Amino acid sequence: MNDVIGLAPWLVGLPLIGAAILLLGGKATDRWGHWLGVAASAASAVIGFILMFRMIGTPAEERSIDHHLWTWLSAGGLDVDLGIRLDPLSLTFVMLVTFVGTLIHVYSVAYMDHDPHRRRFFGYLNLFVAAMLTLVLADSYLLLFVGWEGVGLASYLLIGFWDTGRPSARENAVAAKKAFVMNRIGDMGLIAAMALLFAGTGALDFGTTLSDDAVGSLSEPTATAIGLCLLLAACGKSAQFPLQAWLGDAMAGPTPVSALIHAATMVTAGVYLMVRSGPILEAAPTAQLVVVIVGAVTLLFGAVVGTAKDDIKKALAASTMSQIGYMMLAAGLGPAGYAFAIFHLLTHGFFKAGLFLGAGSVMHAMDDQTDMRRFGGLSRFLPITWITMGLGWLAILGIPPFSGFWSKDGIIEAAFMPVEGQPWRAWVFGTVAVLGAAITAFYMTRLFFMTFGGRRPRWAENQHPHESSPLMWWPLVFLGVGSAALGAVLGIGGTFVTWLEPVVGHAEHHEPVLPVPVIITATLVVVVLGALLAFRMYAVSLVPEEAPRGSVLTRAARRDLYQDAANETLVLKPAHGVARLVQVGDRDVVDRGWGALPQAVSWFGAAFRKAQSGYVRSYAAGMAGGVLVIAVVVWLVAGLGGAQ
Amino acid sequence: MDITNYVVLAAVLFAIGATTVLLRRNAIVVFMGVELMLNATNLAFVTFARMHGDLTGQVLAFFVMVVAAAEVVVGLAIIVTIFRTRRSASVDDVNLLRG
Amino acid sequence: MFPWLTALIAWPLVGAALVGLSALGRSRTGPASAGVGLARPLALLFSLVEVALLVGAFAAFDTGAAAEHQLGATYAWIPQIGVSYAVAVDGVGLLLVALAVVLVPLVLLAAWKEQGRDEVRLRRFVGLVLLLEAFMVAVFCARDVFLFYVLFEAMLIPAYFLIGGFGQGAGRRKAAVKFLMFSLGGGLIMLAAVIALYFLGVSAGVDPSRAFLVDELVAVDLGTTAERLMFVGFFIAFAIKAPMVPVHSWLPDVAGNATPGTSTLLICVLDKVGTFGMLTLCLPLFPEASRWAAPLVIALAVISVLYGAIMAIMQTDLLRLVGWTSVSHFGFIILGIFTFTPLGTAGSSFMMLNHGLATGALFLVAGFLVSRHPEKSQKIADYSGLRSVTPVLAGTFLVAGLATLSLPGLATFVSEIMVLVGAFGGSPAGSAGWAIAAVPGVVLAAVYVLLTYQKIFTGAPAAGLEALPDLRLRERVVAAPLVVGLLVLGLVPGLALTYVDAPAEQSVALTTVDEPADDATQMGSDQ
Amino acid sequence: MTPTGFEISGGETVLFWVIAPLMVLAALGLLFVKRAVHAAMCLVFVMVSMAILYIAQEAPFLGVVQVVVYTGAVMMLFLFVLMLVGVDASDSLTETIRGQRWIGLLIGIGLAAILGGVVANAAFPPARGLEGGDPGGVANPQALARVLFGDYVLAMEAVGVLLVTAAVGALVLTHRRRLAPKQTQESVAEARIKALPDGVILTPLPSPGVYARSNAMDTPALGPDGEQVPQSVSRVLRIRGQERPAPPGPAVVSTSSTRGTTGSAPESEKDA
Repeated sequence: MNDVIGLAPWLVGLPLIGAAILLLGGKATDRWGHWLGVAASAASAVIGFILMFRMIGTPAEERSIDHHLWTWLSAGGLDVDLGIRLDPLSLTFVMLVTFVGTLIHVYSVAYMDHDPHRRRFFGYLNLFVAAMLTLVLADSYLLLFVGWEGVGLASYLLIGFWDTGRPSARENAVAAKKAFVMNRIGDMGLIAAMALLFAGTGALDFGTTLSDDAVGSLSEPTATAIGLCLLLAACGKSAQFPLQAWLGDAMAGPTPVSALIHAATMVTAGVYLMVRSGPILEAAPTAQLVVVIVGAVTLLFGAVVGTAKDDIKKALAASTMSQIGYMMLAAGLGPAGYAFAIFHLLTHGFFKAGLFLGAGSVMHAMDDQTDMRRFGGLSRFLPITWITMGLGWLAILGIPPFSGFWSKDGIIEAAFMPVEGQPWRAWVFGTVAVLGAAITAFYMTRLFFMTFGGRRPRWAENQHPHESSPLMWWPLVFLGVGSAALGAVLGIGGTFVTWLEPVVGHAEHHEPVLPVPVIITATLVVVVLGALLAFRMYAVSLVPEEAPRGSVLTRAARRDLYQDAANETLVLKPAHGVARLVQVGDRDVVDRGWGALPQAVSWFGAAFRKAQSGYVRSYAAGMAGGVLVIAVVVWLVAGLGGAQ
Repeated sequence: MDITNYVVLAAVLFAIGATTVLLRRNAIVVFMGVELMLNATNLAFVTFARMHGDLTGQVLAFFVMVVAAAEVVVGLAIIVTIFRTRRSASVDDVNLLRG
Repeated sequence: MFPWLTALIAWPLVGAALVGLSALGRSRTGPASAGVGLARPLALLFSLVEVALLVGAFAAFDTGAAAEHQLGATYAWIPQIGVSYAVAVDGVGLLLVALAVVLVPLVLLAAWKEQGRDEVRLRRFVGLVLLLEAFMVAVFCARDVFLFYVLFEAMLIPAYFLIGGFGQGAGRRKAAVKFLMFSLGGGLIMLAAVIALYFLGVSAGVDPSRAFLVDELVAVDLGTTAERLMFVGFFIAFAIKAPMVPVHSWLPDVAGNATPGTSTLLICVLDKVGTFGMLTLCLPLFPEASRWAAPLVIALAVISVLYGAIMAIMQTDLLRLVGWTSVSHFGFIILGIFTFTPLGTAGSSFMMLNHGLATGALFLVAGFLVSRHPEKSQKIADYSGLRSVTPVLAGTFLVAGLATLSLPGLATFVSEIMVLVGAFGGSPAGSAGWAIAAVPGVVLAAVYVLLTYQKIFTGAPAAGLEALPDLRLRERVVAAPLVVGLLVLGLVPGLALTYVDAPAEQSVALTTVDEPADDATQMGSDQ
Repeated sequence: MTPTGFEISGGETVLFWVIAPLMVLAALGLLFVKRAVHAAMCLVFVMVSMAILYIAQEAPFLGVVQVVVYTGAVMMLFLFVLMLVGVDASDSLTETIRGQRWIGLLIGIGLAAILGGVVANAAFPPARGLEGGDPGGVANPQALARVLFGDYVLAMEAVGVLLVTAAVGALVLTHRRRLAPKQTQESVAEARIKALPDGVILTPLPSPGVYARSNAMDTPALGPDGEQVPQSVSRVLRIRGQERPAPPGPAVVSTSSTRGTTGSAPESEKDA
């Protein structure tokens, strides 16, 4: 293993160099720039494969390697090295990021073919890959934060990629800013967590802070505070309640971006953070409970929103939010859930990326139309897209043997695990997880059949849908295969769980409150029911081209359960009021207060100016009077002095 | 008689001279007030010389006279010059110092 | 040994004199007068040779003993009252000298075309800039309180003329007077403290012929009340310069009215005298009083952080906005200094450098932007959609802006996180709470930077701005060193931290002498 | 006066008490007389009296110098300047600056009081007299000369320089640069003829009283047209308001011709 560890820095380095060349190179790189981007990403993927195969070849207890690069900062008692931590968890992410990332790079070559700024797009994509790999490979919270904000930056740049020269340019820019700022709110949590960690353990690297000694030295309130701060960070990055509002708007970016960043990789970084920080969370049961609650709430929130969205990308975004809710829920369940959280993250990365790219392919075919009410009957025209998206659909529904089944089922089982002293938890969260699966089945089926099903197309005028170029559908095929088979490959026999054990620890086996077969069966039943309901509503009956008014719940879901209105009322308006207050205060109190000083001086000056009559005799009188006063004073003082 | 009477006389004359400076408007009379003050000082010097038996007082008085003479020369020249340009010898007419 | 510091101080003075003298007897008018071509290259040459001198000074500096004041020279100046010409730098001082020396050629280059063909103004401008450089370098080197005070006030002269004489805004004269009044007011209070320091020092047994030397005065026990009073005297002067809420009012006006180059020198370098003074004079001379005042200072610093950021968000004028961001950042610097942790203090020292680079870049790039506008408008609302018109300018602006919001990977992040983490473990009462209260500053920073970027660079290009030229080579040369510096220091902050770490440890050690042991346990680093 | 004991003789006492009140009175005249010339005369009186007091106080040299320098030179200079400047409204005793009179008086009285008080309360050493302090017993002028040209020779020289400088300074100050070409008889005549249309009289102004019936300086001349020519009366008289209108008719002329000057003076003073 040690002979190839030197390659690890190049995982990050190659995409970074690619990004630098593409962004600084200017128009000279326009012609071949996109291929450079693909090559950089692919090279990273190759390195990732090499590392992973070597890792598999090493004994389980040697699978965590910290590779020191250079001392990053060392001052005032804080010593942080710039280093890489290679272990099964980070390598899993490396594989996901580089492999899916490369596929999406390839896809983008065709998807962005007509965009004059394709080179810049690939520069940003490479930047994202580099930042994401920094995030997952970091061996300290501080370096993780670099990647954390780096992906935020890349996300900002890519959401706002079309921020000029289009009618929607300003909205795209606003969406990008919204994403970054909401992420920053989460980042506050990470900064605070680092401050707490440093105060508590005196270090920020994983090796020290996550060791048993360090975690053991933290008091429970401290650990809870750290856990909650980390959760805040994860909420921001992973669009979890209450920081979920940016994800829907983030769909303003090009579709490959949505697939890579806002579905497969970046948004799952929060889950990674939770799993990585497992030891701390385990020391803070309250924080864990909050994590689970946040996951459960978001799970339902996203699912409900997903049922009402007509925009195909926004529906998928809501689905992403909901699926990450599952992962979050699992991450809050302790070692029993970590492996399934990551497993679901992995399979979700494949099938959701496939679904998004499929959506991109559909949009490509339909002149960038995203309204599903204007689709319908596309299966004949886009057969490859139809099949690959169908695989993704089955996977997300959790139909065995597709990959979603293996991971999601694990999470649902884990949710039903009893917790000592809190018997209600297993029932509540287990039920929520099953309910979520049912709603997921409903909205995904709705999405699938509104797009591909139905006999009567509801297209706009002059639409001639056609299958995309091979550059676009080959990635779809790869992802479709992944969606279908990955779960089974890794899930049967617990291969993946064992693989992750060196990192997340071995979970003691408990029995769920219900027998496992019962859970599986119940889940499948509600999923099929949900899917059938959607099939009846959107495939059998006709879909209206204009959205019906719908019930109160539908209208609320369409407006993201009023998340923006809530933010506006609860945060933005008060904040703006405070800002106005500060502004007025600065002008009228502080500035004017200081201004009063010279005003007073000039007022005195004006008063004294009157004495300057210009009449010599007045001045002489002044002098003589002064002499007189001095004489009197001297006399008095001398008299007093004489008296003593 | 006490020799200090001379000093008191000097003080009174000095005060009258000062008052003249303050009250009269004619520059020449103002100047005379200054001269009166100088003379009063001289009287005090001479008296003190006698009182202490030291001639330095008289020497000082002598110097005061000389300086006063020089001052008168220049001062009167200034008055004449001002009169030439402004046709007035009133000190109140020269109020260029007004702030 | 070669007197590096004296050379660094004297060389720009020579340059200023030469440029100033050669201005004599030249005609003001005349088309394409030959003189325009001479003053700028001459000044640039001087500032570049100064950079070379700086390299020499760095080579002569022993980083292993960065806490010591090195490269020193001490000569009696006014022996009757014990005033000396004493110069020496520790690591922090050296970095700030470097900041001043590096920014000057960039500012000269950025202002290359600013004065048009008006030869007299041009000469005056470059002469004043060089003069200011000499004073700035000197003030960071001064090790004599009196000398420090003299330079502290002398800097106002070129600064005043630079603000009042060359700004773009209509209110520049008023801003210059405001700046001068605030600074003089603070200086006056400081003067009283300086004089008191002399008398108390002498009566406490300091050699009267060396009575103003910081090194002599450090050991003096001044008595609690006197120490606190003098601390307040010094601190107010430094807080005005820094600028800290509520004595910040002069800064936005100056930033909005001065030329970007002036603002860069003024806010990015000259104002550092405030925080530098707090670190190298207030803390060592008045350790007990510093501890006494720390809770209030920290509170004000955190208020500055949030206040400056909120005001920045509300601004409509681009350059004023940049000015307000500095209020926010100076709040962080002061916060770090007064938490008395090695980490926070080192972070603050590092941040002084980084803020200079980041805000300097932002000021200069904003200046490039404004200079392109047909009416030289500074109103943010007058711009729109420029990313498609001037992509390189937009990119540079974004990088500078990201540095201002402390994006990880850039140097500003390292220092900000050091300050925050250090402040969290700080020893003054309540500093952990204040540190947490300062954290929302990072969100507000994101809002003001990205909101500005969004308004200026995205959407459809505004009418009349569709054909603006992109960054020229000269402007790229100005921006590149700053951006590269921020990146390199972000990835290898050790380059700078070696200079600030030991002084920070020493400074904290000095302030903890009085009350041993008990606060050490609060510091995370000791566990 | 004996060298050992010092006592003011009775004669000196009498002299002092006669002269001192007169001096104060004369000094007050400086304050209260209207005309500058009168004030100058008052001052001359004060100075001469002071010379007498100097001589009485064993300073014969200074007494002489006082008479020569002050009364002889300085006051003459004052009178010359008064002559040059003439009289104008500044002689008036009405106060133009509000409050100045009371402030001035207050300050004057205050000064007198405080100086007097200081003198009265001061503890002087017993007076010694000059003979007692000069062991050589040299008479005053010689002893003074010895001090002046001995200890104070440098100051003496400096004062000499000062005097010369003052004299030169006065010359420079009063010197007037010629701004226009020098006026000759010819140019004056030409200018007058040129100004004839503006009503300027071609001939030299008539002397006062020339064509008048009463031959007096204060009566304006009558022009050939029988109108009065006010310019013919001296400016000083005009400012003081002492001119007298020419009598209207021939009948009056014969009666007032001889007593004109003496009779008019008190009248005009009443006017002012």
